Amino acid sequence: MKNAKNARPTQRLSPWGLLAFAALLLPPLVLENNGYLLRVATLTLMYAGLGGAWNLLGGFAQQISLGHAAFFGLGAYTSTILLRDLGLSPWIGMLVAAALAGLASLIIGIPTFRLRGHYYALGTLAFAEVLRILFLYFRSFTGGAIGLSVPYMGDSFWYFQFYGNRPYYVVALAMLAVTMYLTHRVSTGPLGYRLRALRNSHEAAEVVGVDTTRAKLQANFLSAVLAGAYGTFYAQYHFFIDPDTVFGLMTFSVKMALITILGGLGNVWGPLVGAAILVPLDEWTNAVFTGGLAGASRFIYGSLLIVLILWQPRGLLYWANRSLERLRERRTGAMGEGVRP
Amino acid sequence: MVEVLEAIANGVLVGGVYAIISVGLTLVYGIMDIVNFAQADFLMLGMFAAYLCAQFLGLDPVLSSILVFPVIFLVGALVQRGLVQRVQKAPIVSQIFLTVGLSLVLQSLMQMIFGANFRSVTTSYQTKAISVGPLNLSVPYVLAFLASAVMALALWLFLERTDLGRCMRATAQNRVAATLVGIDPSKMYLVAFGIGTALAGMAGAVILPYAYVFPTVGHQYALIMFTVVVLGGLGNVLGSLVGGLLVGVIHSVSAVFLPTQLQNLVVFIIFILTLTFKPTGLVGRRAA
Amino acid sequence: MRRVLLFVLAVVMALTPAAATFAQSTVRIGVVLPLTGSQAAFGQASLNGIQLAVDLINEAGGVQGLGGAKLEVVVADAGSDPTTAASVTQRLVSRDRVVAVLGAFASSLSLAASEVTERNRVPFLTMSFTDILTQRGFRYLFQVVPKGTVIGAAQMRYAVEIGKAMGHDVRRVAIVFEDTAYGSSNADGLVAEAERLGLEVVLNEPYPAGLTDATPVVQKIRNARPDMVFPVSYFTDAVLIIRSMRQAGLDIPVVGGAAGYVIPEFYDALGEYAEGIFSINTSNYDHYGDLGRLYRERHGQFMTHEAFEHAVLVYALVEAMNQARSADPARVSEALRSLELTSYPVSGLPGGGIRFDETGLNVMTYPVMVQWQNGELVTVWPASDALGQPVWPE
Amino acid sequence: MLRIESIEVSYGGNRALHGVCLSMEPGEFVGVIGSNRAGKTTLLRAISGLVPLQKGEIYFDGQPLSRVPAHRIPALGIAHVPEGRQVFPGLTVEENLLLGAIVPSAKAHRAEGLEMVFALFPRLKERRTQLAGTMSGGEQQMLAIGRALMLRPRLLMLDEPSMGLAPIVVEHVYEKIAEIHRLGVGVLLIEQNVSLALSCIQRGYVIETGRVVLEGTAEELRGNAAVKEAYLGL
Repeated sequence: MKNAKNARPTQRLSPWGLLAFAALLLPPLVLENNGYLLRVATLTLMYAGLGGAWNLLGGFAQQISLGHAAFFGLGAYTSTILLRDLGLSPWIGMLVAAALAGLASLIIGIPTFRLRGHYYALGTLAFAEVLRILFLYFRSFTGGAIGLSVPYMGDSFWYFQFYGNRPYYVVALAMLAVTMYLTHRVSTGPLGYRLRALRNSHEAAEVVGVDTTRAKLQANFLSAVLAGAYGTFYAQYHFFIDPDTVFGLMTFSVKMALITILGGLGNVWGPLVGAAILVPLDEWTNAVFTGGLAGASRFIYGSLLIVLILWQPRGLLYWANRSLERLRERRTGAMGEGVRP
Repeated sequence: MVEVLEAIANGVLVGGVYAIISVGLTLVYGIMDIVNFAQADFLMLGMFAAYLCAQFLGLDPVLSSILVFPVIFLVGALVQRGLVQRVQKAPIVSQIFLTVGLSLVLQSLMQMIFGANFRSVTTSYQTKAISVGPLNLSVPYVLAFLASAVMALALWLFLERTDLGRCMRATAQNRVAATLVGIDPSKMYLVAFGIGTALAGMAGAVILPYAYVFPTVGHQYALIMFTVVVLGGLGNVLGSLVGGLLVGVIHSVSAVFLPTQLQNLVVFIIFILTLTFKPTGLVGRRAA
Repeated sequence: MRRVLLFVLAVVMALTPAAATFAQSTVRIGVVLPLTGSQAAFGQASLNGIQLAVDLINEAGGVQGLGGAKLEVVVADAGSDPTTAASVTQRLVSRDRVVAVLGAFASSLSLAASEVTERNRVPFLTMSFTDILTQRGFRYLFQVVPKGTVIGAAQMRYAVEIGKAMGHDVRRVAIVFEDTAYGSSNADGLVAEAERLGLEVVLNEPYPAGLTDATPVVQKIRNARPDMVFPVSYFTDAVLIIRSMRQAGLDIPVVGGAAGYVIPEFYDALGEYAEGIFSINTSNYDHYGDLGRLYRERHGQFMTHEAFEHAVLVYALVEAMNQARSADPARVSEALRSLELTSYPVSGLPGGGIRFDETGLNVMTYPVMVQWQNGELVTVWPASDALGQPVWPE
Repeated sequence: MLRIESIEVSYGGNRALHGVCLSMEPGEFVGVIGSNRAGKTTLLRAISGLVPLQKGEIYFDGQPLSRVPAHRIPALGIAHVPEGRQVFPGLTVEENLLLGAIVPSAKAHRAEGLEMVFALFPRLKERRTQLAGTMSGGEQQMLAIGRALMLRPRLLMLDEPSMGLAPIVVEHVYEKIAEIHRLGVGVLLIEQNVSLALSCIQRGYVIETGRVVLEGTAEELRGNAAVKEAYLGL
């Protein structure tokens, strides 16, 4: 285990981390309420949280799920249908959504927990597709391909609807805080230990007494609960959902994973770093390169993705940690020489 | 009854093509342990190449597939050397996202060059069918199936009867032992990726008479590829040929009894069941 | 340190189009379209239409009501993701300060984009037509074409009327449609109208968009033995379905649902096999006059309905600005609500113009039936708009 | 022919070999003995280029090997029969053998090589169309050795050829190894079963925790008290 930072994280919350997180309270104070930048910032927080949810299983245990949109979509539809049919507040809907997504994770876990590596990735991918097809098919209940529109009732906290971006930003930030705290707890707790143990070898983990199935189910449950809650957030923020989007492979499943990998797998801060780079990058390439040749923005985005992954296959935070360590080593090394007789 | 028979016959024809589309993916996985998420985009490149052959050389796409093979092989080999090789030993996640990024780049590159328009070729036989007993078979499908069968045979002969083919199988089965007899694994990776992508490209050419091409056409085939490969067992060449036929027939026959909208549902459920109960695929041992 | 910051700031500003100085004499129009992904071809055609209209207006002296201000198009790519559509729309609205947003071709993208424009009180002009667009009680949404169900209903009714006029009784109808927002709302209209007319719907089959093999769908059509088939699909599936039908020896009349059936590529792909195929359409190029001619000169293809209708959006917006004498989104919306526009080229729309009702729907227009005849699309129904006689496919 | 000069090799941070030296003349039969995990397998892997050298150098016919990539080593005439046999399970016996002579120099003499191997192991001839993975352990061991011989090597390296085989099969395998040596092939044998090894080698090295602790002729080693106590159980 070369990456000591990942292997033995400190138990308590780092004050620097808390400070950095507190800085995230600034944007809504300085940015325009109905502005583009605040929207991008809100989306960044949402994707960071989704990445964080994905990180619980995908990062710590490196069980690569390409079907997390299943939980996300389930969450989005649950609260929206409850609101549509029962007039239930999406806040309560969010709890139901999270619970349902968690339940779904257990059901999905049964056939997939035995799978490793690429097989797990493909199995989860198929599951999201199954849900997408079912939600398209049962039109009378889900609205089918036409999708569902959340009725706009004006600013209402109870109905989780706001005119501007600021309240959404605050909600997204709070959700991110919960996600990151949970990730931190898992990371430093026994579950994190078990997940890291099975990351390298399921067999070895079982030899030392880790119930790998249980650990994976637990992690996936937490992960799904969070993803489901984010589904509700998305529906309330966007006011419109359809199966192709919320159960989509490229729209959510891959993006969650990508963000986490870019930032650093199994690192509490990884998803935030990844989202803070990827989401604005996406917007920036779109804004700058769309006017000219169609396709240019996707081309640049894809190329940058390849370059980043080739440059730092273990994520940017891993690289940053390594660089910091090396810097520190050089410093202490130089001092040490001076002291030595 | 005739309905079902016809559905089966049609499923076999289409399935033969699915098999060839997917076999490259399994070949690459078998030898390199990499799932190429951009594989479907090489199919798209092959379709574009065949389209250009038809436009400028007046070649029938089924014939031009012979020209398409070396072209896509070269592209694939360049991609392997330039990009894929660098993540050969990296964790799975890096491999997945390198190929996802590659997919984006290939699609947008083709859009920048050719635009987003739908392109297809017009052939004299595009709406012809032949009757076999009570069955009515589409000529483009039959041609594509025959071409696929020839490709499958050629691939089989290559893998079974040539030294290079044996070296590739040996590398797939035991990389260390292969090195110890003097096989250069990195050369095998190059050849495998080249052939794997070129096969997809070639398949793209043979389906052009009934399909159409545009930069993101790969999406429509990507999930089929994964399903075929999983049903056959990742890395199992023979398996993916069987898997292709299976998916074709399931697609076709399930549509007789169920709403068409659910044809993929059936496939995915079988996909998940296979993964759960027989992750090595429905076709026995790994024979790559 | 400060110099570095200033330098970075300068670079960022230079790279962002929004930072370009806002000249008094230009008016920005936001355009959100799918320029990448599977619908990029339609997005590009729509953009071509907008660009043509903008160029013509600018050449003719700009927006009269604003002292000849020139139009400037700010384009954003929505890909095929509604999330992207919403955030790029926000960018156009709040950073580029556009007077209105035009787009976004695909219904799901328009739904997402209009949520943003509505909350920012910026007009959103569209030619998407899924029914819920105008059912949300939005005040800043303006749709120049009829609703999806109305289009579907017309597709059915016109077909039966044409049959009657030519001495063919249509009793059994088959409906197949892709399971997208567009396909579903069209199909809803088709089914409702068939029931109203007392026809027997022998097949009502959604299929997953992006087929790799249309034979199963075509087998279902054949087994249902309909008198007429109504496929609603984008280009790729349209071509597969027609080819498979011809291979299966099915020569019953086909009445397509716009989109894939009314673009030049359809004829390019099918050639003579496209002959005689009907399609419903929201407008057709044989009514476009000079604008259609200029478009063909510029792009080498006929002006598709989405290209024309997006051009119409520009003309409607400009007229609203003329009347409002303002480029303020609120005032322009006000003008749009009371707009009545029947001048050329908006008169190229069936019904000859635009007038929006309180839901933002253009109540003057209606769909037309077109048919492929000798490689061209000819408007054949209703009689008031027809420029050619329908031909019953034998 | 083979000269190993104080090589050091590490495995994932742990040093497996500490300054090992060894040399071998053409046609010699040399054994490396020692207990499990003493570093014997690592030594062979280092010669074959499968693990990089931290320090020291390996010379074959005076040519340094540290810069030669692993897949080019066989072409020099070094054949390596790895631990656990490692045949290609999905290939037939004959295909396995043909792959043994994949390097150009050996390819030219494939037919003769096949004849020689079949003469040595008639069993393989009977089973030439059988899939290697379906054969018994002893047969697979013979196949692995046969595959190595297809190279017409000057140095044959064998890693624990007795492992997991029944005593009677072990005896048979060792007879064949002796026969190969009599054909003039230099043999470098690694064996945990020390008495077995000492019965056939000419010279030997004893390795403990990555260091050569003893070297000598088979005679000398058999007489050594420490060897007797530690490995022969006397």
